Amino acid sequence: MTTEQIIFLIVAGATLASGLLVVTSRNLIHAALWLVATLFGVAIVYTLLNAGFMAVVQVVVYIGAIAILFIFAVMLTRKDMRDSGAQLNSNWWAGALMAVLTFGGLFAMLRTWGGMSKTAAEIPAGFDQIAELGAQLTSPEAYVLPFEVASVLLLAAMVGAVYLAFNKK
Amino acid sequence: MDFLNTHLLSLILFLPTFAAVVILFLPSEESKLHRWFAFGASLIPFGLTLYLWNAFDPNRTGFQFQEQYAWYEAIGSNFHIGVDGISISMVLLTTFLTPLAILASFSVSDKTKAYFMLFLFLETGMLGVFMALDLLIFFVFWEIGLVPMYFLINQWGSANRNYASLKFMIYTMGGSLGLLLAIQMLGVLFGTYDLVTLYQNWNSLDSGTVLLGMPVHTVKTIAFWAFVIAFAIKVPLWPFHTWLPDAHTEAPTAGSMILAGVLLKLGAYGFIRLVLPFYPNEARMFSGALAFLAVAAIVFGAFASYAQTDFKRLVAYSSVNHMGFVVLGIAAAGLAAGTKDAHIAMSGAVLQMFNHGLSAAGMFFLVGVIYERTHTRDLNQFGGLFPLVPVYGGILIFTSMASLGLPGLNGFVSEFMVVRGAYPVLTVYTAVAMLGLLFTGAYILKGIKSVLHGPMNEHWAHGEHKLTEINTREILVMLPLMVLILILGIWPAWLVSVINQTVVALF
Amino acid sequence: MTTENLIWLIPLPPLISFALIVLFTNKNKALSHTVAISAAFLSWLGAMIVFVRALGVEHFGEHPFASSINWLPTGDTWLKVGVLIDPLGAAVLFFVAWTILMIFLYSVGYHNFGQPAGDHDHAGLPPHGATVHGHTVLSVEPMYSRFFAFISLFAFGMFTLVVSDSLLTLFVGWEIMGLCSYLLIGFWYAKPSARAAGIKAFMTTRIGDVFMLLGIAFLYSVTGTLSFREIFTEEILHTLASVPSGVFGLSAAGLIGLLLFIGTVGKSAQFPLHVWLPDAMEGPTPVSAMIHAATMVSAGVYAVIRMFPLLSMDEKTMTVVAFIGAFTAIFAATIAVAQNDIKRVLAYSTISQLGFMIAALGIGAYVAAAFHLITHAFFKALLFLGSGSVIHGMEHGVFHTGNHKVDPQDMFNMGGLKDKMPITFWTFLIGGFALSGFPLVTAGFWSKDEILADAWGHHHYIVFATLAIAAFFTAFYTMRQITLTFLGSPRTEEAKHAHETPWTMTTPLVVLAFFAVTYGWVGIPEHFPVLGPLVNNNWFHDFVGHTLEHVPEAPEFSWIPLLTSLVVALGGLGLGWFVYKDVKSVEQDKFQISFLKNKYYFDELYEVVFINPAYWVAENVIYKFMDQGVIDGVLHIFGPVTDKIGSAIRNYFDVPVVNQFIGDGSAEVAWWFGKNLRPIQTGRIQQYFILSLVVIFVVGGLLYYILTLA
Amino acid sequence: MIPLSWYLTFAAALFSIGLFGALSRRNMVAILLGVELMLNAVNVNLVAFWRYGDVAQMAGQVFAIIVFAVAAAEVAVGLALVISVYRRHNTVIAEELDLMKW
Repeated sequence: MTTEQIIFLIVAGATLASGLLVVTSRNLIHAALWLVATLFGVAIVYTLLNAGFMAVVQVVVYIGAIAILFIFAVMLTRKDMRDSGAQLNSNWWAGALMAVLTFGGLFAMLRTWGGMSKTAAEIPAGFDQIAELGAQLTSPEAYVLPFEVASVLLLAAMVGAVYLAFNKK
Repeated sequence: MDFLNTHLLSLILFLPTFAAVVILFLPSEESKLHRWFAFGASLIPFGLTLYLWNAFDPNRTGFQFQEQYAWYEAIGSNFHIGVDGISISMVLLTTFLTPLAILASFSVSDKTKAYFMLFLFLETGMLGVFMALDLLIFFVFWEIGLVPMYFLINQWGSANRNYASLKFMIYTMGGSLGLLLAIQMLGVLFGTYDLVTLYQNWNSLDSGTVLLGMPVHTVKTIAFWAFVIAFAIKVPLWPFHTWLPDAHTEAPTAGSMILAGVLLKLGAYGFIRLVLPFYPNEARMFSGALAFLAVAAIVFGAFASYAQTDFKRLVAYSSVNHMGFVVLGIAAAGLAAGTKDAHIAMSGAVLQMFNHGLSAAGMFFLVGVIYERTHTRDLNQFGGLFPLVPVYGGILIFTSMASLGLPGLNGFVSEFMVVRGAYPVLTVYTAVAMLGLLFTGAYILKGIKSVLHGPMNEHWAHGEHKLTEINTREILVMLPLMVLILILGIWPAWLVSVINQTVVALF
Repeated sequence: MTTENLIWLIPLPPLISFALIVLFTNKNKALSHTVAISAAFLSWLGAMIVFVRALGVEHFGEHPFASSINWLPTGDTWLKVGVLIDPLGAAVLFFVAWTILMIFLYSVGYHNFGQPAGDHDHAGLPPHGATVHGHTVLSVEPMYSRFFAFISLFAFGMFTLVVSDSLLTLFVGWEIMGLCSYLLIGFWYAKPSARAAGIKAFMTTRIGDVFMLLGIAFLYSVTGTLSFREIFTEEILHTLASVPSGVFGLSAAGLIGLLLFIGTVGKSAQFPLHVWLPDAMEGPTPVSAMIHAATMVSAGVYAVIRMFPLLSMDEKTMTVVAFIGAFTAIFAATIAVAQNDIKRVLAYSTISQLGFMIAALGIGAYVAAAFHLITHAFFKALLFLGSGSVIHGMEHGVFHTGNHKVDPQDMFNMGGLKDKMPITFWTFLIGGFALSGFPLVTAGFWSKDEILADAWGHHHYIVFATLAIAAFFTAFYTMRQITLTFLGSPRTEEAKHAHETPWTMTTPLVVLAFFAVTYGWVGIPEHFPVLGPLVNNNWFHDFVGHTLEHVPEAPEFSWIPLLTSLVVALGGLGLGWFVYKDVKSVEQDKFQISFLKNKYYFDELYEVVFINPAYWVAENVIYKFMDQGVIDGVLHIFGPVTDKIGSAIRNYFDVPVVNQFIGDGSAEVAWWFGKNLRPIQTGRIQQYFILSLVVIFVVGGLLYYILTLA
Repeated sequence: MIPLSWYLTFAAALFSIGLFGALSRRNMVAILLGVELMLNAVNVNLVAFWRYGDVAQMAGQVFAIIVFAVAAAEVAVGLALVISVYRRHNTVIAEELDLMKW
């Protein structure tokens, strides 16, 4: 066990735990806060993967924007929080079964796969992954088209969201 | 100017379509606007054609003003257009007649928007056939020409229009089937539809080759007849001609003008552009049969015309008669290919196409003029109209004489050339065709007699039935036709020399 | 201006006049006839200049006036058109120009220019007279301008034909005249008889024309040219004569000649296509003169004379020509004897005289045929115009009495007009004597004598005898006509009040009478007793004969033909006068033989044999039976058959199999499934989600099982 | 060094947790929370594959970024829908919405 591994196990454990809390908390505000914790955990995992930029984006976008958005949504629908009573529906057992089956299936598949124990190569010295990412995102030979499509998607989502949530009184 | 020069044919071809689309956006009630717009729009292609005619170099062999764009690459079909001496004269005829036909349609007041749109689409369809240098394009335009005409007859025709339009459509489609199959066969065999390439490949086929499991000779014979029947229906040749009197009789006046003036020429043009170059051997072998059908059309057409009591039907049958001479010339050219006889016969045939376009359009228009006023075409109800409408009478006699082939007017020159070309090689057929020429005189005189001559017709002389003289607009329709008829009769060389150069190079 | 250029211009003035009248001056009668007569005069002037210049050229036959231009491209060569005036052309041009000018002038008076407009006249009918101060007087023709337009076009056609150097332009002029004859014969188109006559004329001549067109095509394809000068060369003629045509054992030359000759048969109204000409009398009289004398029928003869070198290449064709000519001569002459209409007599006389010319040509008498053509043109134009003048005078009488039942053309209504219309009488007498061949002083004698002499001299005794008998008949009916019309005393009130016609009509008569006498003197044979040595040479024979490469030999002088022509002419005239001097009415006429009167029933025969069957075939066989019955019938079978096949497919396949089994069946299956699967459609998103996952697992598991384990 | 399998297992577990949340929670906002977890799990996978594959190929990160964008869009639209539904039907419980029922 190296230090890195230990750190990973701890982070992973904490993350999964807060994830479980996200789906089980009775109070939605709590659930949203636990989501923030989970997302933060994932950000740390990114760091472990040497993807610092991703970690920053994770924090800024997910925690800074998405999680906050959730909290707003929760508060806007506050009158009907239904904090009391069952938080899980009547088919929760089927859901749980599916989740377990999914995990089991994925795990089984991972085990039979050959590249499981592969280890990461060293990142070459002087390799600027942020610059490379930016170059590839805007290069016509690479990913400018998906990038642009994504921006169009965002625009569409924005217009759609405004339209849906607009109070037509 | 450079753009104009390099895209001249496309411009001529698609301007009418463009204009038709513009009409679509004009307000529906403005009939007057539709008329004038359509008329003006159809003058532009005519002007461009004059420019084309001027820029065309008759001494060069092969096609000129060619344009080629990828169209259907997977099967080797290109949008390839161009003109030579034969097709340019047909293009000229088409763009010349269309404005006149539109001017002749100014009296149409029902659904003018659709009417003029269809007319302009029709022009594109016809021009496309004459310009196409790709079999598939040829076929596409061939069919495009059919649809507007169907609707013109079906929507603006007279009493029996449903029957006539359906008959027209089914007849032509029936012929097109074989044509399409034969075209596809050529395309599949050679991987291209380009006429110029096909001319060479197809004729250089070794006669021992086996195609589609049959000897090449059999395949060619079958394809030859598939082509011939399709074109024979359109020309129309006896015995495929019975759609024509019906369609003509029921079509609106301008529809008849274009039908007789240009659409019939598509069939004859098909013979010249496709049948003879593709099947020189078969054309030689079956020229007797072709000549037989042509002579049958000439003789029976004249006889049938003589038997009519319906003025328009009389004129319609005269088309059968006149187009027979075109095919007779073509048959002679097929038989005598490479000789002077063939050149004269073929030039005569092309000229006859042009001439018939002028005189038949004129005749149909004149029938329309009187029909519009009297609402009848029954010859028995006419007679003795000359004192009432002297100007109309004079014009009718003039045009009839052109149709009759009076020397000094255009019809004579072409008939003379066809007879001259056909006589040495198809002597008996030509001699029998003279019987048709004789009866041409008979039915023309019958027409004049039954309409104009005779004791003054009291029925149309007074009161509500009073027949009015041909008006200025109608004279303006006839005037260009008459002038051209006269010019071609006196000095045909300007047109014939262009045709002749191409004919000498091709046949 | 060079002579060649001048020749190009000769036909143009009438054409321009036609256009001017039609387009601009048709409302103004005076302007119209001024334009037309000026045009005729210009052409006349041109023709005279050309004629005089032609006289001045040495060896004119070898150096005619000719020029040509490229007209129509044919393959790598050109078809040329051009003008040619050779001796024959010059001679013909001379009489054509004169007669046309005279006829134009005559028309002014004939159509009553200057008279008031008729009370009830309208276009399409002859004028019916106008009332002035209670008297009925002649009224002006309502279509006066149109008449001048048509005859101008006609004149254009004739001049074109004469000056043309090739068969093609000759044919152009030929057909334009055909059109004009149609228009002019049917000038009073509102009269059904005139309308029918016009069509008859056009159609009958067109029968000839289509054969002629074939002949032209044949000639053109064999020789590659249509120019007279190029065809009539030794080499080409021999080629043509040696090539067999495969028809009736004729050589190419023979067949071409025969085809062209059929054209002439139609145009010059030879048997059996003669039927149109008498009916053509329906037209105004100047038209009759135009058609019968100066132009159209002459054109037919002119064309065969032109083509003589070709025709003479084949004996058989020549025999046919001679036979047709001789037969027509006697055949028409016999009919003329029994006619009562003053113009119809002349019409049959014309047919007969044209037969003389054709027969002359058929026996090789080239010059004689041309000579008779010209003299006949003069005196026959004179006779027609004279008869028109008579009719005009009679109409005057008719209007005076007001009895419109009297036919002003029937000779039995006339008599004694000698004193009423002296100028007409004397000129008509000259014309009639010329037609009869009155010895020595008339042109007709010299030309007819030359034909008989040629026939005798070349040993064509049958032709000689036939023509001699025909000449006898000619003299007889001519005298009959003169006697009935002018001599004796008036037989009707109208004839008493007949009146001499105006100067515009009599001047042409005098001019033509002059030529009817004098023109004969240019062709007096060299060896004719007394007169021959006096004139020293036969100018006409010399001049026209040089048109041919080998100048034809004049026949040896013989007393037999001379005496024969003296006997038949004088005998016929004498007998005619003797028989008719006391005839008072139709009943006393012994020659009213119905067989002759009805023209041997040829009209009726043609009606039954050709015209009715043609119409019947056209209408019933070709149109109704073939087109509408068979072809459309077959087409109309397609409809029901397709319909039957369609309904069979529908009833036995589409409805039970496709619709009920496949169509309805699949719908029912789907409905059953839908009904039973409906409960799982809970509308709850999470349940759908679970269900889809279940499916994924099941399918994935199965796939995994199949792919990896099995 | 951490083997790749650890990351993948972690991601699988996170994914399953999210799946459970999406399938079983009654509150619509909570369902969306579950979906967020699933998306994050996928992102972890993507970045891990990038790290353990050819680093010079940025496909994994690019993909992850695009997933961010999709997630943002999804949340924006999803929450807007929730608010809209809440306004109209006055409920945020998924089970109570069965308008699409047969």
